[in-house]
Amino acid sequence: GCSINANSSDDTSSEVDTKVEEKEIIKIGTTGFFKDIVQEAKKDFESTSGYELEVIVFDDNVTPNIALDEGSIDVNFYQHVPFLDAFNKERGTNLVKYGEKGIACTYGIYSSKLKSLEEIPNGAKIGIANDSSNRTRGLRFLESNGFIKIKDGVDLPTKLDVIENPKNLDLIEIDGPKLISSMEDVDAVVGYGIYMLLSGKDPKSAIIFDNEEDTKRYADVIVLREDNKNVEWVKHLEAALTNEKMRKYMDEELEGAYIPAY
Amino acid sequence: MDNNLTILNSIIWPELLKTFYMVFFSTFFSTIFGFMIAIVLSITRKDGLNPNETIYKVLNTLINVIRSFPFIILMVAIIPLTRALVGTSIGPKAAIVPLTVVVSPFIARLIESSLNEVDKGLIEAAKSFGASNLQIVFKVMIKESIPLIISSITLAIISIIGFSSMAGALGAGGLGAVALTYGYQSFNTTIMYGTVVVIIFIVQIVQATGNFLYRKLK
Amino acid sequence: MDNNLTILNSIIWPELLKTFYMVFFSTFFSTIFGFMIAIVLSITRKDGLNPNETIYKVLNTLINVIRSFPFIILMVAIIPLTRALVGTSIGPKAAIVPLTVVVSPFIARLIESSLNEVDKGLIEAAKSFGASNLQIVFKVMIKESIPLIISSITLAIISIIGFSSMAGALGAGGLGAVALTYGYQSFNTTIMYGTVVVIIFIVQIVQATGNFLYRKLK
Amino acid sequence: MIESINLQKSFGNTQVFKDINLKIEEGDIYGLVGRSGAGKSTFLRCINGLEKYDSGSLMIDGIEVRDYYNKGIREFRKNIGMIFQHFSLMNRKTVYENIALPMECWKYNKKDIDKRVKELLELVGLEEKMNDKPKILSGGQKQRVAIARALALNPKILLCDEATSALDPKTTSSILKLLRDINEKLGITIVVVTHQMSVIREICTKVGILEHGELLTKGDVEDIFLQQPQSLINLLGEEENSILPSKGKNIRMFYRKEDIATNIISRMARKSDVDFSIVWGKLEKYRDGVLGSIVINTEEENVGIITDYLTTLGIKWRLIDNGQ
Amino acid sequence: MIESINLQKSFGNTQVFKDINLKIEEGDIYGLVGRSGAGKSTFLRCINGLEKYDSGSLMIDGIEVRDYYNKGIREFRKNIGMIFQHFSLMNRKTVYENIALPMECWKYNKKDIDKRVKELLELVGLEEKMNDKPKILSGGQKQRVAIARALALNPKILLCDEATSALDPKTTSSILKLLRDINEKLGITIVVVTHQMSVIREICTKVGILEHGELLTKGDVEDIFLQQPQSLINLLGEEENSILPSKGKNIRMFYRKEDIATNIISRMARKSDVDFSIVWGKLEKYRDGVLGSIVINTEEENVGIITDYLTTLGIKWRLIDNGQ
Ligand SMILES: Nc1ncnc2c1ncn2[C@@H]1O[C@H](COP(=O)(O)OP(=O)(O)OP(=O)(O)O)[C@@H](O)[C@H]1O
Ligand SMILES: Nc1ncnc2c1ncn2[C@@H]1O[C@H](COP(=O)(O)OP(=O)(O)OP(=O)(O)O)[C@@H](O)[C@H]1O
Ligand SMILES: [Mg+2]
Ligand SMILES: [Mg+2]
Repeated sequence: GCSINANSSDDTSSEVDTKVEEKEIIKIGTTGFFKDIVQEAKKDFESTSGYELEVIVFDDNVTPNIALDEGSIDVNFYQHVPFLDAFNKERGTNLVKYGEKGIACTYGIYSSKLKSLEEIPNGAKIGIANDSSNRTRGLRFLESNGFIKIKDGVDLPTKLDVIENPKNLDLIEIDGPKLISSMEDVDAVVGYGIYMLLSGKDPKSAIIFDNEEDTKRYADVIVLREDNKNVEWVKHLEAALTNEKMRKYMDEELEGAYIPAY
Repeated sequence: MDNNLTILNSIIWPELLKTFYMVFFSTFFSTIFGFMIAIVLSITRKDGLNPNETIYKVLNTLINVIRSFPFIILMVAIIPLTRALVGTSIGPKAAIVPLTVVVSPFIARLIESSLNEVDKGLIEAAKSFGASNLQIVFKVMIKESIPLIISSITLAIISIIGFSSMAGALGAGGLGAVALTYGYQSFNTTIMYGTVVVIIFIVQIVQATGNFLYRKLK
Repeated sequence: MDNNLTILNSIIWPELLKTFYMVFFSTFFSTIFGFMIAIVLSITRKDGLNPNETIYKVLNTLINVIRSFPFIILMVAIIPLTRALVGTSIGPKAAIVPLTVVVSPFIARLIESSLNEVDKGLIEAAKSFGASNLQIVFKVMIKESIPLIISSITLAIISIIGFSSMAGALGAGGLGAVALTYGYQSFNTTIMYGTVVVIIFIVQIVQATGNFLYRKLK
Repeated sequence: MIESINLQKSFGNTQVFKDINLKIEEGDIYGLVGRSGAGKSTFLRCINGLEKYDSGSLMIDGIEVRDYYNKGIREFRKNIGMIFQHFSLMNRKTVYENIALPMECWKYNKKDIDKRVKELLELVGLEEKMNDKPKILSGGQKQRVAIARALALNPKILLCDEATSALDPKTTSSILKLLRDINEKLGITIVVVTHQMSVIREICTKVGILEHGELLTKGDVEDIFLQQPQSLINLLGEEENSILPSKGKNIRMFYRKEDIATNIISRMARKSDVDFSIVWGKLEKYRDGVLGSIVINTEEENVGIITDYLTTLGIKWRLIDNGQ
Repeated sequence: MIESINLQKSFGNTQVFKDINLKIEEGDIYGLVGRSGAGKSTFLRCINGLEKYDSGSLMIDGIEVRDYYNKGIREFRKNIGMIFQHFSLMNRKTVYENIALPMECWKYNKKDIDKRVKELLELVGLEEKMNDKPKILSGGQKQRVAIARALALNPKILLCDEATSALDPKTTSSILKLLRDINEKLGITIVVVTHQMSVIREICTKVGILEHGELLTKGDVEDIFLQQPQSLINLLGEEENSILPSKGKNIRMFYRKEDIATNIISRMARKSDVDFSIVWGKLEKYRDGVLGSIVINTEEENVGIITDYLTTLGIKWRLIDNGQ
């Protein structure tokens, strides 16, 4: 299949007289986190926009942007703004977020051993995600809670950018979903509520949650190529992703893991 | 649970087809390339039919370079190539390119060692009636080591099935990717193990076919 | 850039050590297990020294089951085992377990096909003076196929290096994981290609050593 | 010692053994000959159980070979050395290690192994090649390693499948002498498969000719060679016919050991007073003497005189049909 | 045709060829004999360039073998068939395909290949085994496949390395007849390496004995066998000595082709009027007749009479030292 740009106009092929034209396809890239939500929005989008939505699930946080940039997909929905900015800056791309609305994920420190922040001992083992987008969030979270200090001016910090670590925390980078199964092996993990929810644990059991402002700041947004930023259909997409129905879906099905940022 | 089974049911078929598609074509191409590389390697190696240290070293290094890349990095690094070849960098079709790139050297190595095992006496016999180097390779060395090559390709196909699960990074789908994104990342054990069971079946079939051919050809 | 190089410098050593650690021990264990499995397979196969369909089928299936798991799923699936063996499910030590589990069947298959290639005449000769099955395996089959086995283990070590980069998922670190998380994920090409270059060196050394031993033993 | 009764074996549709009956006594050196593809190697392989037979009985020391599978096939084989037609040497072991292997498998101690290997190396004349791999050996050298290996465990039965085919005559003699020595000194039983009739003559006590899956002709070596049964002629071809003179008559007379030194020819020449030429002869060395036949050519009218003379001396003769 | 001058070759420290000089004319059937490990196979392999020589010259048709490497070694080898000592058959090809392979490599068309293969199969008597793999063939059957393959391309030179060692006497004869036929009809040159002296006698025109890296003894087959030079004795061993009667004297007399039918023995018996026995004999078939030696035993006092008589007849003789 081709993207919408490629075959939207000037189609003078023999199909011209076929009245029942195939619906044009919008390709949206997403990742494991948001595939259910995008699927949920698909129906609304298709009925309001008249396009068909093809959902492509990437098992990686970088490739959806690469695919978008090169035109293999038309839009993606999986990343937060800090990550988008870093991507644009580092790879010299011009991807833009659409609108101000998004969906945020609850975030916090979970532990099967400790009950409060104070109990975190010196030299504690803390699991953080190993992908850049979520590691960034984890480190920043630890920073805002006063555990560490990160070098200035780093967009996507890593362990190496930690310049102060008074409690001598042992930060261990672990694959996101695997954080949950590692909880027994570390003192605490910094991660998403959704993981707790999906693995049958209570997403609300965090020792401490990210503050609301940061949660919103890390809300995930619709991203387009710049030359596409004014297309018509994206409005419908935004609507479908951020309507009341979606709010209800998140409340009921994904309780405590996603927060509408709209 | 019941719901999960329904989901599983509804995705297994299309994803199975994608897996087949990726595995089939990458096996096809990487076998061809693997053979070509292996042949050049075994001709140009020190005790080969036409030793050529430069060619051998270049190819040998190239293979090692490719095999040194973590697969995901390789996939991304060769996106320009992928796009040039298949017009897109995502989807099952695009996945064929990195799968081929990563498995070709693997097959090449396996075939190379199979070819090296061929009895030197046979090669001499072929030389004695004036067979050309290529004839020696095709009519003697490959022919004689076919059983071992069959085992190697069987091994490679199963590796391709393994690698194809990582092709999820290219949005290629397939059973492995589903097992990861819908199963593992979603903590959905029904889907996770359900798809793995299907993969087990495929692997069993591939292996049984390989063993059968091996025994047949031995 | 300069800054990146400094970073690169500061992490290469410790991560290289972790890679060595993981690769060394998983090679060690998976070679042992691979050998054991291969020996049992080749003894119990249809035309083996002591055919036993049940044992062969069970082992054969087990291998295929393990090889069917996408590596990351396997890592998660065997966490209880890992924890039981090394006391934790994260870190380089923990990574050795899934690496061994995934590579043992791979080595087993390679060694199995090497053993199957041994001239039946030699096995008969050994039988003729009353060698026991185990003696035939160790003193004849393995001895005769050592060069091919060396190639196989070389191939396996390089595969382990590849798999070890995925062991980053267990917080095991190592060069591959650094290439992925600090390089690829963080769009830091210096670190990404810097570490890959180091991996290339390691792979080259492994391959050269393998080739050398092969030639020596051939 | 080795006895086969109605032994049958087929490979797929082709029956190799129709009905083999033979008996090899302890201490025999039994020669087994037959055309290429007759089943000689297969028979040897049945003896030590490397090949299974379909029906009939094959007994070693009174026990059915197939029963050994359950009671100690290893011990059984330990006592049966075999020299393989294609040598079957380990390519990756040195000559020394190849010869040592059987002893290693039977856990001999290092010193004993070393002693025995060196002894064997000397016996087959390969001391210098001790540390070489078989790959670089000449054909005959490989064969000698195979011989040494088969002897390593001092077997009670030795199966030799073309054990000297790649050896020069002198080396062959010395190997044959060796085989005969161990046969005599240690009383081991030897089964010799060969295409070299000289080997049969030199060391075998008995010989059997395998033809069409059966072993119809068998007996003492000298008898068989003297009698020249059809199956022997089938095997050897009647080569001489083509070069016997076509003039006159050709008479083949058979010598026995005891006739050798009795001046038959010279006395006959004088007594019968007829001229004749010796046109063909095979006086060959057997285990313990010379034995063979001579073809004399003479004018037609002398035939009666000569044959009468031979008959009175008790010497076997036969008129050769020279196809005219 | 094939000429080697001061040919030298070493493997590591062991010198295989010290100084080989030989000349094989077109149409010769040249026999190369020597002890196991003497370097016969190596010499053959030098002829078709499978092995390189160190120094000296080896020329085929006037061109140095090592020069062929640059100008068409393939064409060169096409004209040189080789039967390998270890057969070197492709295990995974059938008998038919093995024989067809050389022709396939030279892009003969299918029909021609089929015709030629069937012809060759008949020649070596393997029509029935056409579709079998070498693995299940008997030793001699494998060897016959190797022979057929070497003949497939109608080579101008045929190198036979122990080409009949695994064959029964009759099959050997028929193969030798075949070799001689193609030698005579097509004029091809054949180099025969063998340990079977009967093979040398039956088909070779010339023979060379390779000893200690040199080829000092060479010449017409009959001459060499009659003269029994030391190097031949080294090769064959003087086997008969041990079984000659120790009583009396043993005289070896040499027959030449032309002496065969001249009633020597009978006439001598009557003329000299002394008794003697024929105690040993080797009257053997050569290419074109019978040739050989007979040992007669007689009382000491008769020796003079007999030897005088032989001398007058121009027959060579030699008194054998029976070591007393
Ligand atoms: N495994 C097998 N499968 C089918 N046929 C076989 C097998 N082994 C041997 N044969 C056939 O059985 C026959 C006898 O073979 P065998 O090797 O015993 O002959 P042989 O008497 O030793 O001959 P040679 O003197 O040529 O070595 C041959 O025709 C051979 O092709
Ligand atoms: N590649 C090699 N490396 C070292 N030594 C070798 C090599 N090939 C042959 N030789 C040695 O060279 C000598 C001559 O070998 P060759 O095979 O020519 O002997 P041959 O005359 O054919 O003996 P046979 O009659 O036993 O076949 C032997 O001693 C052998 O061990
Ligand atoms: Mg045989
Ligand atoms: Mg030789």
